[in-house]
Amino acid sequence: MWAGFIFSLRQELIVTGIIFLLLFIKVGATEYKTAVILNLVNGLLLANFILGFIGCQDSILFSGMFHTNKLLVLEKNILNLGTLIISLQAYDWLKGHRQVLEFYLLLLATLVGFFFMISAGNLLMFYLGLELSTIPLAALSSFDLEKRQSSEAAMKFIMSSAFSSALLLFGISLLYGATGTLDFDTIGQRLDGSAFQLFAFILLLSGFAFKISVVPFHLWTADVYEGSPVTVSAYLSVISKGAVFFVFIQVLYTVFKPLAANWYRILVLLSILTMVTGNLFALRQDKLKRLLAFSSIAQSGFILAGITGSSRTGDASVIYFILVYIFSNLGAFGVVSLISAQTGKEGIDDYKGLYATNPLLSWVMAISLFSLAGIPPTAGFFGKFFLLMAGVGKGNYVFIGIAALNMVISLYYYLRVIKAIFMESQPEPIGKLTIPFLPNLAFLICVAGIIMTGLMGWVYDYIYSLSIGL
Amino acid sequence: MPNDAYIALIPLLPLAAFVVLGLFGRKSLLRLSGIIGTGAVLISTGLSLWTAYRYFAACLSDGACRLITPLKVTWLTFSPGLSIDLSVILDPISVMMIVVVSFVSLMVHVFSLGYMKGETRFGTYYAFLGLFTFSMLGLVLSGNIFEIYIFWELVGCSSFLLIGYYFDRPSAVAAAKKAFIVTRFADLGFLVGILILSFHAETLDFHTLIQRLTGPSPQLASITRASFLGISLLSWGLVLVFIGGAGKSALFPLHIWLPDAMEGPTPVSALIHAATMVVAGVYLVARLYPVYMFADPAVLRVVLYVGAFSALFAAIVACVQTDIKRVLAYSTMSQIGYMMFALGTFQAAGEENTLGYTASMFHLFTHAFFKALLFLCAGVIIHRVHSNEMKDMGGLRKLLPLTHGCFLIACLAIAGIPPFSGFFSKEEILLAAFHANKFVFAVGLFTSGLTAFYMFRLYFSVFWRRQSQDVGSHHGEAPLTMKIPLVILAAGAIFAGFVPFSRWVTYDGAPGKGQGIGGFAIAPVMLALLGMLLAGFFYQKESARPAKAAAALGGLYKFAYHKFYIDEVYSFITKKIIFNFIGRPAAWIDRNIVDGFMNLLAGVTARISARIKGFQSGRVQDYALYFFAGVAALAVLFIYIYT
Amino acid sequence: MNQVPLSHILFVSTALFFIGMYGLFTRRNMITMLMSVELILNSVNINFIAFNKYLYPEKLEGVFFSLFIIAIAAAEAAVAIAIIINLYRNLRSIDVEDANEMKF
Amino acid sequence: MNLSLLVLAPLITAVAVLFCRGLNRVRWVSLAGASVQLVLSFGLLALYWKERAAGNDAAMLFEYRHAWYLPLNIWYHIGVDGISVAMILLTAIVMEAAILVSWSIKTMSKEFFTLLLFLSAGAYGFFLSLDLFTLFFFLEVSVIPKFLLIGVWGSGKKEYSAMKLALMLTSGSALVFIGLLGLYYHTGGAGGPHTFDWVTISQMQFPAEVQRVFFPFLFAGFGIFTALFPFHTWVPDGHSSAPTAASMFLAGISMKLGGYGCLRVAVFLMPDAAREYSPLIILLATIAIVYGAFATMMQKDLKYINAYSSISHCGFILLGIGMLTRTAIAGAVMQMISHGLMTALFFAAIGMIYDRTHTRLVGRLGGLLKIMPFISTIFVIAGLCSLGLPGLSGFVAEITVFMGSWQHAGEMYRLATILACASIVITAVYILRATGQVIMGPVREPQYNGLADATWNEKLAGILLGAGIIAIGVAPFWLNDLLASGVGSIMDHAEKTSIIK
Repeated sequence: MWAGFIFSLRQELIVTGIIFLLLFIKVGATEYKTAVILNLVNGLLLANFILGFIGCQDSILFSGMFHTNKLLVLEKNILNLGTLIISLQAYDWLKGHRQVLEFYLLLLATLVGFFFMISAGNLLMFYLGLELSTIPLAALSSFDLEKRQSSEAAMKFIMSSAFSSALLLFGISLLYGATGTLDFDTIGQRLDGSAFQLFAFILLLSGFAFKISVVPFHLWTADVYEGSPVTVSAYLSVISKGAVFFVFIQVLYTVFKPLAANWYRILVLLSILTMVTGNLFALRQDKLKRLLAFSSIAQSGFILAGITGSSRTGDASVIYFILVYIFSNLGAFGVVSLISAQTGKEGIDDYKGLYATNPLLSWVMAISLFSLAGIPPTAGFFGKFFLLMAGVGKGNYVFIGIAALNMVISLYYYLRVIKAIFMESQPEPIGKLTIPFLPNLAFLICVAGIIMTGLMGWVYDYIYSLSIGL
Repeated sequence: MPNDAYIALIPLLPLAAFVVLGLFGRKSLLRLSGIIGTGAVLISTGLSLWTAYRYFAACLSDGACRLITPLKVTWLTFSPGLSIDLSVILDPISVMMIVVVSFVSLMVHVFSLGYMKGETRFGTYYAFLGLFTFSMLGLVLSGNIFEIYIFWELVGCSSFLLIGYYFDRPSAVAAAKKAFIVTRFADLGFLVGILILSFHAETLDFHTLIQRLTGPSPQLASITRASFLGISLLSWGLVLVFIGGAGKSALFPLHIWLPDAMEGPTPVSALIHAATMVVAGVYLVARLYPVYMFADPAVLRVVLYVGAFSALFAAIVACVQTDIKRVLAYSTMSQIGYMMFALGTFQAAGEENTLGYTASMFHLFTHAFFKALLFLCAGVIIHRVHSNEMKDMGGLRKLLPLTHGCFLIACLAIAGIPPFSGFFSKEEILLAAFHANKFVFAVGLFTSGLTAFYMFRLYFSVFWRRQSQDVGSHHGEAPLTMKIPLVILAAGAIFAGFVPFSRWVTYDGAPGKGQGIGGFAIAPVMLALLGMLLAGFFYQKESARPAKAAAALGGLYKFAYHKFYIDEVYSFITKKIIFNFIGRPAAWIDRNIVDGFMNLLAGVTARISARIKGFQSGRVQDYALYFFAGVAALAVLFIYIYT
Repeated sequence: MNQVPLSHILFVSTALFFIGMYGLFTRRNMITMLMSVELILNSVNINFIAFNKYLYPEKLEGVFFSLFIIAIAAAEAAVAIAIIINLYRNLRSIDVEDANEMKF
Repeated sequence: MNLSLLVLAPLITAVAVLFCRGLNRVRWVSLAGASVQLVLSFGLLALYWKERAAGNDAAMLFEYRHAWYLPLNIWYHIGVDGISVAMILLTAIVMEAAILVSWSIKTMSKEFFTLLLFLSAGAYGFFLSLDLFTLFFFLEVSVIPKFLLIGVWGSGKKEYSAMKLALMLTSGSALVFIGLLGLYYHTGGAGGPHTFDWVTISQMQFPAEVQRVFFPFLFAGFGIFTALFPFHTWVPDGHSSAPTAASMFLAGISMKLGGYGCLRVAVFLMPDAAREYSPLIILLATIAIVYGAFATMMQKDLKYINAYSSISHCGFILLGIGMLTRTAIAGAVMQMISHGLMTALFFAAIGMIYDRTHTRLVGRLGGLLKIMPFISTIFVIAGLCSLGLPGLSGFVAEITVFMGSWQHAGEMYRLATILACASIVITAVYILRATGQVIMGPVREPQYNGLADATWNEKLAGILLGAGIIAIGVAPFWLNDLLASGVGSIMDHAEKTSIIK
């Protein structure tokens, strides 16, 4: 029994184990070398990622509180991969930082939170996972303690998320009142689409929407991304968002299946709003992080479009896209992170003439941005194509037309960055930067992922074989 | 006649010369290029004469000339039945034409050996001449209406290249462009005409086309049934084809390019713009003559009047020009007008009158000799005087005795003085016109007198007028290569009239009756003599008479001198109207409206983006408020409105 | 003893919810805003307990949920206050209006 | 023959170029790669003929299928018919010439050649694709290289042009995308799997209302690529700002992607809608032809002249397609090939002139024939081809379009044909104006006198393209035969599935 228990919980346990290991080091060792710790942690994360591939059985623990199956394991592994890449990229930044251990403690705590959230079979478990990830994230946002922007970002984040989780909780409480249960399976059976339930659902939805930055619940996003350390922004944009999307689609497709007609309409509206607003704001940003923030909002809109497909294709496409999105967005954030750590420059104008001095970084950036824009042969193209293809499954061509139009708008601001890098020049361009081994490895993973994921169909096939339809 | 495939060599040899000289004529073969080009054309001429001999001998033995298609290669198939075949056909007019074209071309090739000697682009010159000769021979041998169009365009192109031979002279460039564009405009008519005829006849082959459109056939029914603006499509097609011909043959009002085309080297003018290319329009109408005959008579009436007017118009203008080549150019235009209206004289008071066809072809034949001769003489003169202006000449008869003689022969021929060749052909034309339309006959007669006048005006101005001078006799009249063609052509100009033309060249291939001219000739010859005398009166000696006469004519003289301002009208239409009212607005609209709209879309997007930035105010309380507003809005929308 | 009807309790919790919200939107002091959030959370707690007690008394899910909420609210408040203190170090103010450097 | 080689050859070369050191090696490796492409495509032509001669009359030859995204029924499916073979041949020739004229690129040459080769891989893939997803993939692949080539190595307002081109072409792709999805979801009928497979779809028959909705998306989307009025405005800016090789590729190949797509996807798969929209297509095409020609007349920059004339010439492609007669469609395809070669030659000549004189303004050039006879000659050949001189490919293509268009007997169609014919006169006007000013006339500026004529590589490029133009112009029958089966199957299909007549 214990073996099965440990086995089912192994991903959570490994990460928790790493947390405790780091905690012991923190408490036990009076002096340690930052570089050693970084290498150690990255090694552990790599091990964690690899161990995640061990096959598993579907199982349910804690009387329905905790579910696990192949799809969930895969999702967690995707998150593991993302965390690993982020950690590799953070090398340059953390090398000079005094609280490396604390950073990882908080970071991994959020990861565990996401794991539990993904595996949750009960609203209570879900809530606990959510908060376990949110609260440390707020602390992480303010990790550049002496920077005013970082503190401001953290304040905005914690205030907004407290408010959002309060609304979420209010929704949960109403849902509890309406159905008398917190168990996902039972809730599904007791939904009848009454106004009361719908109201509860909308409150619940707003909680999700907040985490995945859906308009009009997105306003914190840009400020927090801008103020937080780049690594944290990257983490927020891919891991946090990805994890919530995993849960969101799971919840919609299983728990709220009876309300499908309702949430379909809501999601279409929100998707359009999100794409349009995200793109329109991104158009005129001058700071790269902020631009990426709005771009990530727009991307959320596209993912929502995929979710509206309400089919197995939709589920598979969303998961696939998030995988691709991790590679692409982390490629871009990685470059920003490296340059920011070494020169402190984060504006688009600062990137002018980057290609002359740092061709490698420029190409990584370019490929990542093209992938974000959805241009082949990058994986982003496949991701977007499948999302919209799933979205059109319901026959709503107008909606997909708007989405396609938004792809064109989004291309503009990605190309603006590329234009600055490749075509423009400035008197004092960013000098030649040295790229340490670990970030280099991260870039390699990202670029390889961007190029290979799309061309190799089996990735999608595998996800599809696990995914669920409505 | 079996084994006729060799006929393909007639056009292909000059083509080979073009290719060889075009590739290597600039450097390695520069010196040899004249020999190569001339040699190729010499063989072609030999083959043409041989072909003509065999063909007409066969005619005599068969009693009638038949149409022979020795060669046919499918070039491009559009749809079943509708294909461009590169074919060679032999019938009286095509055989006659290959002789004329290759012969005149040979003369010009030989003449140019001396005339163009020392040019840096000597090889290129011969290459272009080869290209032209190829195209022109191909044109006359074409058995497919699209094939003729192909060569039609190619002669236009070689004409462009040769007019623009002195490419560093802006005037030559302008003339070349003008020639190409004006004929191109006319070709548009030809092309649409082809489309119409071929669509309904369902063939592009001349022979089949003529058969289908002249006899009872479903194709004929379809083309006469369909009509546009009340005129049958057949008529439209034929008129459009005629427009094509009129452009190439420089008929009014598409003649404006021809005088300017004199910017090219003089031998080129002799070949292209006098003897061969410009008569292609006449040849084209002649080629389709059975269809023209069969169609609405109004079509041939158009041909008749356009031809007659052009003849008269050009003759009047020629009387007052001062540039020797321009006079000749207008005279060419006038003579082509003659040929054309001869073709138009078909309907003669109810009965068929096919005399005009033969006469037209006959005049084409004789004209080639004397007009080429005139131009080559002019070439010698210009070579010597280094000017085109008549005022720089005068009294050259001693200096250029041979040229003088030849020029005189040619002038007599064109004026229609017996027994020179022009006399015979012109009388036939006038005779045909007399039978057909008295008014046109009168015009023709008057023009014939004018012709004599302006030709002798030219003759006297150049060779007499002043004291015979003997300037710079250190070199002779001209090199032998220039003299020989003159003599040969002069012989042609004298004797070509005695060819029993009407026996062979008739529209249906059967030998013609060969009407006697007899007493009918008196009036035209008298008029011609009158014209000559008048010219002698004015120009034989230096005097104030021409100026007085000009003053007496006043406005008319000025009008004619400015070519009736046709050029100005055209330039007004193109520069002022097309450029300013179509081209410029089109370009402007494209940049400002169409593209402006695209930019506007982008601008609007950017504007909206700027407008909504206040949404992201940076105050966390606002964010929470929007958050809540979002929830409320969703709740209202989806709970109370949509359910 | 007459039981208080559920609707009354729900009225109280809803009122609390909106009072909290009002506070969050209008108060400029960050600590006060945090307190307002706590009010909302408390309204949620009341909801849970009331629903549990009145509608589904056979299980204690609602009660337990509210226990977790209280615990997490405490954690959240701790982190939030830490962040606010840090912000105060940088900004010398805990007025929320002063923390709007990043916008548009 | 393994068709994927055509896509792989440029890709491998592109990667190899990245690892080259030194300008010379970069050039030679690129040239070698392009030559391999050329050899491959001629080999393909030979094999194709051999198969056809052997009596293989399948619609598509050398088909290859490989499951790509099985759950979505997306396959990597390639194959060729005569039309694709011709287009591939065109691409190979233009690429070879483009590499040759780029010899003088010195800044970032490695990247330049890599991108150029990458671009060609996309074009090959597009022409080979028999799966609509694959086709769309290759259509979009070219956006990155185009943007970078124009933006980095271009001239003038290059950033603006690059951006405009990228955005407008992507808008086109977006429309195509919607159309493709529409098709996809209407395949499968009764519960069967949806498919992107061109061959399978071509055996289906879409209801008229489906065609009516999705045809415009596909046609306009592809139309943007081929300068459909009024979405042509990227053409002048894009072409004029691009470096020579990119201009050659853009006008020569890229614009043909659109025409090919219109034909292969829009018209072939939705013939009823094509018939229904034919008047509109013809209206737009005629406007493009005439208006493009008039607008060209007023241009002062050589590249703008060629760009606007491309709009006009590509109008013929759309006109031919819109007429929906066998001959007209054959003419449209011929025009694609002819225009591809001709415009590439034109841009090559303009590029060479610009490299030497540093100006492209007609008014500041003159008398080049005396100074650089070779360049002038190819300029003139391209010009004459453009105005439709017989013996050069332009003539063949144009008359085929005219003949085919005339077969459409409606009065308005006739009018459109006549207007299109009339444009050849306008073409003559602007070509001769440019030629007269630039090539002929007195030498304009004294400093031009010492300029050198074409170098060996430029000569080779010119000869290659010129040979193509002449080969088609003198002997069009081989091209006609090559295209006949492809065009035939399109028309058979159009006639067979036609519901609305």
